[in-house]
Amino acid sequence: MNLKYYFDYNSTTPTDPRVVKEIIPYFGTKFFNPSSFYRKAGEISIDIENSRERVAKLLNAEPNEIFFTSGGTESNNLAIFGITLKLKEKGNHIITSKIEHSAVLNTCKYLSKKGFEVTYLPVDKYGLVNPDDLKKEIKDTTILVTIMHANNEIGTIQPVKELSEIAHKRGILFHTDAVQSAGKMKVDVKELDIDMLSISSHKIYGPKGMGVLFKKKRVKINPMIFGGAHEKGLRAGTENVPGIIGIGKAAELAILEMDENEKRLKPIRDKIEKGIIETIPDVIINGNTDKRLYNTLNVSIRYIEGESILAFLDNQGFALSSGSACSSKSLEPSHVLLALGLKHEEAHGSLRISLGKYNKKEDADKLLEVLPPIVEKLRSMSPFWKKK
Amino acid sequence: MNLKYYFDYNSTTPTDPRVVKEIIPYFGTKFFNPSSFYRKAGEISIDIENSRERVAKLLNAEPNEIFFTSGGTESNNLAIFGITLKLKEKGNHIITSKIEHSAVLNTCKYLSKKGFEVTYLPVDKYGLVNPDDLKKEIKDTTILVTIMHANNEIGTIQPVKELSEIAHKRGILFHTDAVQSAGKMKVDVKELDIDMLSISSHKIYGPKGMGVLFKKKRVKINPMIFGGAHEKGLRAGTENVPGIIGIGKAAELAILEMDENEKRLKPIRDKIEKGIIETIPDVIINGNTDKRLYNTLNVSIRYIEGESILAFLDNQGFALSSGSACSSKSLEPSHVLLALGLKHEEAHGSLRISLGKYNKKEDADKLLEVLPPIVEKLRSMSPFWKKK
Amino acid sequence: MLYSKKVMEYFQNTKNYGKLEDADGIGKVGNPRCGDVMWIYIKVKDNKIIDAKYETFGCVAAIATSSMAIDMIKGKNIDEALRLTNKAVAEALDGLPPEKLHCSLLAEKGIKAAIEDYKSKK
Amino acid sequence: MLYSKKVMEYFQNTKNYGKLEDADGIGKVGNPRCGDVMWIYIKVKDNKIIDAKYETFGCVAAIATSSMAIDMIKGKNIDEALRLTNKAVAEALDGLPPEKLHCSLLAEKGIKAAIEDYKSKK
Ligand SMILES: Cc1ncc(COP(=O)(O)O)c(C=O)c1O
Ligand SMILES: Cc1ncc(COP(=O)(O)O)c(C=O)c1O
Repeated sequence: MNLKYYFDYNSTTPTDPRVVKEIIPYFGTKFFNPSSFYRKAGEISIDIENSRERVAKLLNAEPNEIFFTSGGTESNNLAIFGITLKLKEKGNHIITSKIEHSAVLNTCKYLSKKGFEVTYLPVDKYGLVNPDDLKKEIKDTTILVTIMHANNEIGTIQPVKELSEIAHKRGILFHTDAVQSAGKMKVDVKELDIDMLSISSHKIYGPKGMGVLFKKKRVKINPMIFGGAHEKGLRAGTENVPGIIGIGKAAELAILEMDENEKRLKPIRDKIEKGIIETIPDVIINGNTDKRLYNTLNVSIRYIEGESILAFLDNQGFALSSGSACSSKSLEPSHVLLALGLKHEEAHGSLRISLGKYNKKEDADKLLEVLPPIVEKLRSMSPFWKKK
Repeated sequence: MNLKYYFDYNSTTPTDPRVVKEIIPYFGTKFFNPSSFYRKAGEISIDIENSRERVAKLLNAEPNEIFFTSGGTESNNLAIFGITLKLKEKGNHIITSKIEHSAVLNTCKYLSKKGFEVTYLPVDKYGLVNPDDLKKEIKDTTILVTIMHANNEIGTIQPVKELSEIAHKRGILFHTDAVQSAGKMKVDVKELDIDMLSISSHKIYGPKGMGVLFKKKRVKINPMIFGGAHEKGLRAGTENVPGIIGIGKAAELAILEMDENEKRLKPIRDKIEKGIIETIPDVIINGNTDKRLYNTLNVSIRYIEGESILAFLDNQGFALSSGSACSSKSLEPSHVLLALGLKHEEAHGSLRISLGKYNKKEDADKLLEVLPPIVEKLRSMSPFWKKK
Repeated sequence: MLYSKKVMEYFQNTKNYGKLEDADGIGKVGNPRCGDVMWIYIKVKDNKIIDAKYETFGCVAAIATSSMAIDMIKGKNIDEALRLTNKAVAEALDGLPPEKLHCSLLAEKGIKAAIEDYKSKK
Repeated sequence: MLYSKKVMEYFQNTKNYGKLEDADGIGKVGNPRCGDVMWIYIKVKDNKIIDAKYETFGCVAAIATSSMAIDMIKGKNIDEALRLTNKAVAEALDGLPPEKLHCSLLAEKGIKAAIEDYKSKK
């Protein structure tokens, strides 16, 4: 798979070969439409239910609370539109945070153009939402609080249990985008007392184009895509059977390997962090180093710009990402880093290193070998570096 | 693949092994997120554009008019919601037909609860929409006409070129659900002068969970799923790369094999039709035998019920479908057959035989051998048969 | 659609069907619009159902429940037969899919109707 | 992001960078907020740019266009250098992705600013 220098697991993961193996038959001998009458089709719907059970286990949910979608983005959209359309007679106020993924932010932005009022909670300089802020912002018209579990860029983990408790005390539903946490760490919807939760297959070594919305049984929401009565009427469309089988297997593997991954990857991440701090002056570690995904490291390398760093790294075979505007297609740097209070130029100079189960200690050593001279070269070109 | 007695290609198709072969690397060595900065990710976006081109070729469209979705259902929803949300200041009237797929019908039904007015055009007893009816129903508030190209149950092919011309003369946009026609017959968006058109991958030997919306460049619609700037901002969500590659390859194969499939399958279908008429008394051929998909045959076998026939057939290894209520999860039989004017009991007794590229003449012969005794047995149980 | 083995067995190997020419009571229930019509024929002697048959237009569940219900009333006396519930029929078939439970109800009704018909003719 | 081979070449093997200690004109353009800052240094003799260098904070395109622009003005006289357009710089790099065209504009502006600075000091 040539993953030696891949450090971008928060962006996407390869599909685990054991998942691929389990998917393949559903293109061929098991290609039937699960809605069809004949027995072979009925067997496919049993396989789907088994997959639902596997995903439910990952979240400590009930199988009938698991709904398959086309990805994390759709799950977030379905949760937010589903509730707001359902409850719009009750109120028009949504609370979220400033550091959500665009799948939540842009959905909220759209709704705010359609007569909804959206409050974007700030975060502290480590990326944490303050529960007191949530308490203050809730009003009688609030119908939904949606705050992500772990942030994709900085890895900061929100106190969702506490946040959802605050929402529930006021009788308000709580959704969390767990696309980055699920599969990496324990996500227990009962313990966290979550009403709705989104996950994405391609972040947990499952196939792309598949996601899940967990929704408590008593929570009623509107569908977003209409047609056949698939997914108990919540999501129409002939089932993406290979995708469903894939996320199920991926969930099963995640349950088995989660602890081991944490045990192995956290020291590697910490080593990279320490190595960067020791060998490169003037860096800022972004995120909350206590409450942080064990695989994620976000660092701003001052006086230089992220895309240039990525390009030099790419030339040596390293795949990473940056919060710089230049590495995306927008003009603004990462809204997450700006929300932490970073200056624009510091956000432009950020690198995200996100590890996954195929990373080895030696690859990290190699990264630490390669990065400092790149930084040095780029700084020697920068008008800011020497001006210090 | 054990497709010997599979006669349900309009429901779903196996993924062509050549498509599967082309997909596999995108789970492994080519798993990268096409939005990422590094070169290997950039290569994936090139592959996506190549796939877009292949699909464009199938429809004689431009690549920048092709948008990837999660399936035919989502494409239909996106077309209809996309236009109605965009143009709702201009008007609130939609025209469709009574025999659309539920992905169109239920979307329209939802809109009619939200203040839109929907006209469902009737069809004649062969399933054809009368263009004059369309002319009559258009009014100043009409913003969209959506009429399917070929019907999934009876195969009847609508005069979409004529229908879209009527709409265009009044300055109204025309969408067609071409999920059943694309890949089977020539679908030329320029010649037919279509503004938007939906297709589905799993109906053309591509993977499930993938669809396409063709949309003319000058036609502006609202997105339905919000998030990242994927698909030029029309459809957010990390791309389902294997799905996209798969539908591209499937489109390429369809272009190559379409004529050959027609040449081979039409005589087989005709033979089955003739055989049934000759060996089973009291049957009704549903649909328009002139303007009909070459792979589709729908027949009502009077005095007995479809699910029972399917069950006996299933025992002998045959996979077909029926318009009976019993074989689906609803209580009503096929709305398509009822729209033709069939009595409920005739609709309950319908069988759909839909052929595909792995069907052989011998399999059809076998079906003709097996079906009459089944019908005889069920009729011998039926209170209606002997009462004639 | 997933039926129990027992349902499929009763559906495939159904024997109790056909017209009972000299029936003492006939129960006609169901509606072709809904896809299920059941005619139950009974022959009664000394208050006992000595023979019974069915004719059914309907799905797998309708046919299987017809056949099972006939099995369950044959040889019973009328009062026993009247106590046959749809639940008992469904259970005897190792259950039915939820959306098919109405078929077993039809069988219960059909038997009741046939007995009523017999009684009314007496 | 897909850059041309030429862009990547100029980016990787960039040579014209660094401070020109005894520069006759310095052009400082761009804004760190936007992720691109370019400082162009020129040394002028007899109306001719005899040496030039850049310091750039920015992306691949910003660095490559800086370097290319320096190549394109070195040895030219001032009037020629003033006529250098962003289009010419982009073309010399075999094109830039559309969202990166502003970088070549920055190079053009930087050179103009440096020449202006030189003129104002004269
Ligand atoms: C936190 C978070 N939410 C949502 C998404 C969107 O999920 P998907 O890529 O499956 O659409 C992502 C990843 O892109 C993410 O990191
Ligand atoms: C005519 C027609 N339209 C739409 C669809 C829905 O497409 P998909 O199954 O990809 O959601 C189907 C098939 O189910 C169809 O036959």
